[in-house]
Amino acid sequence: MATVVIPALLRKFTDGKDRVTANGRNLGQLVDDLERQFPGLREQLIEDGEVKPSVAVSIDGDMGTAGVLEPVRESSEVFFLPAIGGG
Amino acid sequence: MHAINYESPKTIAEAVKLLAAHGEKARPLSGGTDLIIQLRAGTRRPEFVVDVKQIPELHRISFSLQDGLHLGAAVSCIEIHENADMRKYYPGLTEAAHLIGSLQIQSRASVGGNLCNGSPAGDATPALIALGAKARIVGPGGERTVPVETFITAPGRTVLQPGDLLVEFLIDTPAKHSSDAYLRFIPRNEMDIAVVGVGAALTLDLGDDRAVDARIALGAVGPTPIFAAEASKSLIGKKLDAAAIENAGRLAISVATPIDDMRGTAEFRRHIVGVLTRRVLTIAADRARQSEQR
Amino acid sequence: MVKKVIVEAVINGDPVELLCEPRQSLLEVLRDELDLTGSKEGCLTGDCGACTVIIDGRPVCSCLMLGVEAAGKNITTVEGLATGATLHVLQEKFLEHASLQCGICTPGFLMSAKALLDHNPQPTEADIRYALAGNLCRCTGYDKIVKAVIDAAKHVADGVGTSHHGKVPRKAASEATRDMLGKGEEVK
Amino acid sequence: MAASTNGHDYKVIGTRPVRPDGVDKVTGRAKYGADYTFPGMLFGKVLRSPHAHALIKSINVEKAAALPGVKAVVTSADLPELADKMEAAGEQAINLAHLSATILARGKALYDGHAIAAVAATNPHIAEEALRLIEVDYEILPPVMSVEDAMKPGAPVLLPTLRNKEDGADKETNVATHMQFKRGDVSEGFKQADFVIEREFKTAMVHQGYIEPHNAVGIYNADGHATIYCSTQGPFVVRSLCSAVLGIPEGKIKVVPAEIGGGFGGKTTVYLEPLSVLLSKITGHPVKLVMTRGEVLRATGPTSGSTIRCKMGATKDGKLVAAECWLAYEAGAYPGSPVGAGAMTIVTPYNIPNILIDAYDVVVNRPKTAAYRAPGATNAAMASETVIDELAEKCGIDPLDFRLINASKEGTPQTVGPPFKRIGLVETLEAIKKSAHYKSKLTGPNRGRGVASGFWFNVGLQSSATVNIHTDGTISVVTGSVDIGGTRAAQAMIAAEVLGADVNDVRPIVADTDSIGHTDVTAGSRTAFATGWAVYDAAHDALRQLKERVAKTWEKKPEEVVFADGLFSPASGNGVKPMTLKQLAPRLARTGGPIIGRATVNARGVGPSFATTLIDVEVDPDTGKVEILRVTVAQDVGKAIHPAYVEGQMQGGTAQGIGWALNEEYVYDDKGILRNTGLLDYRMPTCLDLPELETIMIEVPTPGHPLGIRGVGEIPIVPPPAAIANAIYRATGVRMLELPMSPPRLMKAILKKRAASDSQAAAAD
Repeated sequence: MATVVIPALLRKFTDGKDRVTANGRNLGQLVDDLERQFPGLREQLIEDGEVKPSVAVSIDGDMGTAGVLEPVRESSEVFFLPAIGGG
Repeated sequence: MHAINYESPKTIAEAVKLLAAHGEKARPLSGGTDLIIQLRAGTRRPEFVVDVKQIPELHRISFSLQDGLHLGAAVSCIEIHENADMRKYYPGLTEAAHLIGSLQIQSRASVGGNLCNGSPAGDATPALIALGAKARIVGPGGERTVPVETFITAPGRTVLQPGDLLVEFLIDTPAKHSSDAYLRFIPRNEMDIAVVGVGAALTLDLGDDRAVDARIALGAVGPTPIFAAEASKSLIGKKLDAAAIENAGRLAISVATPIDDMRGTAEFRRHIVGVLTRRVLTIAADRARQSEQR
Repeated sequence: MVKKVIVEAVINGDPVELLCEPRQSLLEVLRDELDLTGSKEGCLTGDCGACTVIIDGRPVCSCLMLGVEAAGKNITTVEGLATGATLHVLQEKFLEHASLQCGICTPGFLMSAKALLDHNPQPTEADIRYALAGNLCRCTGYDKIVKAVIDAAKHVADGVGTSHHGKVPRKAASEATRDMLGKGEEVK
Repeated sequence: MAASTNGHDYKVIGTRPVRPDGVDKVTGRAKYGADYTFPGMLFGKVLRSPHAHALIKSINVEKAAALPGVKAVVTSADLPELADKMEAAGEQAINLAHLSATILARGKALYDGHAIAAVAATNPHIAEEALRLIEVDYEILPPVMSVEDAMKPGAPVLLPTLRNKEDGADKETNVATHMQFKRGDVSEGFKQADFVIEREFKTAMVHQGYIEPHNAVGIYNADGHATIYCSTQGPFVVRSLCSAVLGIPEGKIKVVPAEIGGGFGGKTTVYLEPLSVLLSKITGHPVKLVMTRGEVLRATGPTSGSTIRCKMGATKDGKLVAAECWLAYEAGAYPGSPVGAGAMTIVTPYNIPNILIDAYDVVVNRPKTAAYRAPGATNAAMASETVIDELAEKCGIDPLDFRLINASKEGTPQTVGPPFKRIGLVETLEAIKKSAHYKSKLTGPNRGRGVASGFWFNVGLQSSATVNIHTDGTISVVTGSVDIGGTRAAQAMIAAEVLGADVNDVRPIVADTDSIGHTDVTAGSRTAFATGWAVYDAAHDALRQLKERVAKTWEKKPEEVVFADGLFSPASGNGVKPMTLKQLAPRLARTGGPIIGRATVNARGVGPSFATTLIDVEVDPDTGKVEILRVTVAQDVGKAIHPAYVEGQMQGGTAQGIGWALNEEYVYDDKGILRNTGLLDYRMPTCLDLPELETIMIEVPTPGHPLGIRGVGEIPIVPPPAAIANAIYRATGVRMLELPMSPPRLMKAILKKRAASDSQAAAAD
């Protein structure tokens, strides 16, 4: 079970919990499992089958580059955060 | 830019004839550092641009202790600064000319153009007013001279009528123990328009360090440059001590009518008028005291 | 329809005759008519100095001068700075000191610096900063530009590199600068 | 000065060769976007809204189109209508409907300078005159200029499609996004604090101020293919955005990146590029558009002005225990301010157990903001680094020591959650402490010294590179990364290092979008990091093939060939003579043909950057004018490939931070019209306004990067405003809470303080 840290404003979907656990070998499967546990969370993160352009994902301290195909390990720690741009 | 015709007359008569013939449709071109920007912005749309830089009289600096200074309207700021007589006898006017824009601008901009642009913030104008400079104008109806303090009538407007040409400035030889100075405040150390400019000319009686004559002029704190008559008068006959200078600063503030804009608030500008008036009087006085050794 | 004007001038050592509209700036004429695109357009108000050229020995913003005013003038642009295949010492020093990042302001800085060294072969750092104040650079913070000009001036002083017009040196900017700071120092 | 914690000993990396594009740039030969001309080329100009907020009821172009020399006039009616949703474009997420309406306003003008129509004519003057003949009927609406006004209930709404759906509601709003970051319990945290400081800060909208205005030449061919020459930070972004805005397939657009005259983030989107193609398509001629400076300031993307409330608490021994921040940033006319980055950087340099941060992206009648060097972080650091300075004072601890006590290190959780890997904040603080500047005594009246630190993420993204081995043994390196500050030199040096070549034998090329694989923008401090990584891999790919060829000639296995110091030699020395690349290159034809090394990356493991800046100032107590006396910036640069250009980034960023601190600001009047539309009144520092800029490069390699490279471009802009504010405080006793700290603002604060202390003195008598 990977650990998922829920952004503050999405904690209304997780009864206020900031850390939850979910299953999945990649990010897509992980979000599917989150949706099963916490209905409504998926559309906050995924659009047209891909991670929203405005959302970034950090897995074990690295910004993911593979979207829903990003591999997730049993021990992984997953963060969802706003995407940022540079100058 | 809209389409323009370009003329470059070689004599005053030719220039006046051209300017008179085209009236409002014509505009003299000297350094062009204001005019060309206005043409591009469309804020002035003359059909005829009359380049006056080919006219010898507008290009001369002649100084003699007998006749004082004849400063051609089109003489570039850098030429003024490079002129030994200007640096020696009119340091305030010289430093004002040397403050107008960058060296690139000073290579082209002229004191005459700076005045004819009619800006309340032109650096040369307060320095000219402090020196009691007169502007010699030739027009279709002949020639006349007007004191510089009455030359600008409103922002961008002057006493020049269609056909008029500003030929030169006439400035008296400085009296014994007299000198002038100009300071402006800008947020950066170069390349800004004056937020406030103050020019002053002083003549001292070194016996007891009293002011025999004093003229203070302000820039960028009203619709036109201001001759601060009260502040000037307050010094005459007075010993030039801190109290007198402080008082002159207060009186200068009282005639300033600045506005809030992107260059500073009215409140800030009034404050700076006091600061610069004190500083510029101090410099002018020191120069006057040392003028003997010149 | 406004008539075009024939203008004869010397540009980078060669006599040039060209036809231009009175409303065309010298910068436009250089770039669009003569394909001398080394002079850059940054502001068209004389505030950035990217269009600086040297006219009869003085630095000028070519955006604030009409092409027709160039008649009879001797004009040097950045394209005329090197001597044949040999770079001017200022060009060499700008490269050595990494004085450019994007490079858009570089031609203007080079021309202002040349005008300075031609007038004043032994400038102080204050002189240099004053002479370059009409040129904006947004990339470098000026540090490496000023160092390059200081270094180039050393070589000029040693008689290498740049010509000498024998003009009276300008007032030391260290003083001019103080005046402008409004701190009220006496100007000697 | 550089302190390396990176063991390698390199031959080329770390040296300071002359940049390969240098001579072209000092001789005026380098071609920037505006320098391109083509036979039959027309010139375009853009009509812009004179109102900050207005309905466009009608546009009549007849008179303009009738002017002799005018070849085309276009409005938003000539552009396809696009979906009002976010799309990924390069590194940004962009709403294409909003983008299209930025190119040409659709129905509503949302800021002074908003593009309304465009003209193509036989010369620029005719195009300009034609603009005067376009008749637009506006219905003027009240402008909303500040986040405060925009967030008020009942404020005029800019975009009806913006809805506030928080807590089940669904109402019109100017707040595009609300983000929140939370850790621990701030109310509990503040209870443990001996000192709590809370301040509200305002920072003005500022512009990147690149000297080269935006430009584009568009050529649309009868066969449906378009070519765009322009100065951009991202040719591939230009291609995808033009494709979307114009409805032309990406594959039919080629973008040729010209030399670029500065960007700093402002050239990561499009303004003129789609218009140049549209006008070319209609007229059948190449069309060039170049902005005036006024257009650049009024209508391109500056960075956000902001209002930030920052409350922090510390124990008396200097340990930060809680931080609560509220940030609202001006997005401009369409959503997309960098407030998220502001929120994610504001307290991240410090290890604080309890955090609550709310961030609001707010639309106002100002131009849509674009990226500007560490977007959002400078505003935020002005707030947090000033409050930190106050807390340090309250605790009686040196501000550097206070930061050292709380500094984030490897393992410290970031505001967004993930723990830091190896970072160099502590090293920058210690470097400043050891610096000659810090040890020097600052004497004289009205003088003060201030320090501040900053944090920036940096980004990775995608890059492609090929390394070509030529028959004479010289090398060309092809990338898609536009070179704004000397990155070509770095790419050449990396290839030379790997292949043991003389850097002068390596020619780096920035290719057009048809000639290289996808490469993201030159932004986010990613070019040396990510494209450098691709070049490193591509060079190794070439080296691998070269070893195979050597093995072939020696009839050995590739693994029996070793390469060191530019020499290919046998692993076990038997008879065969070692050879150099130059000896091998001519033989490639007979050993299997040419060699091209290739690599692409979608870079991971981005190393964030930290800087600490020390600044001495002198304040004129009568005018409020600030002189910068001395500046030293210490930065973790990971690994400096070309140290001179790394120093250049540090100095340039610092200079921009100083301009932001002292005099730069957008000044709008009460009607929402920009007053300072030129470089005379948008006051960027001249060389008389800055001292020497001293730099200390610290090399803490980025873990996982083959060369340890860290982005260096953005972070140095972050600390200066706060460092100057802290220095002004020590010079005058006045805490400045608003940027810019211009003479009128500072003078007002000084006079207020004097009045206060005078009245106290009076009371004391």
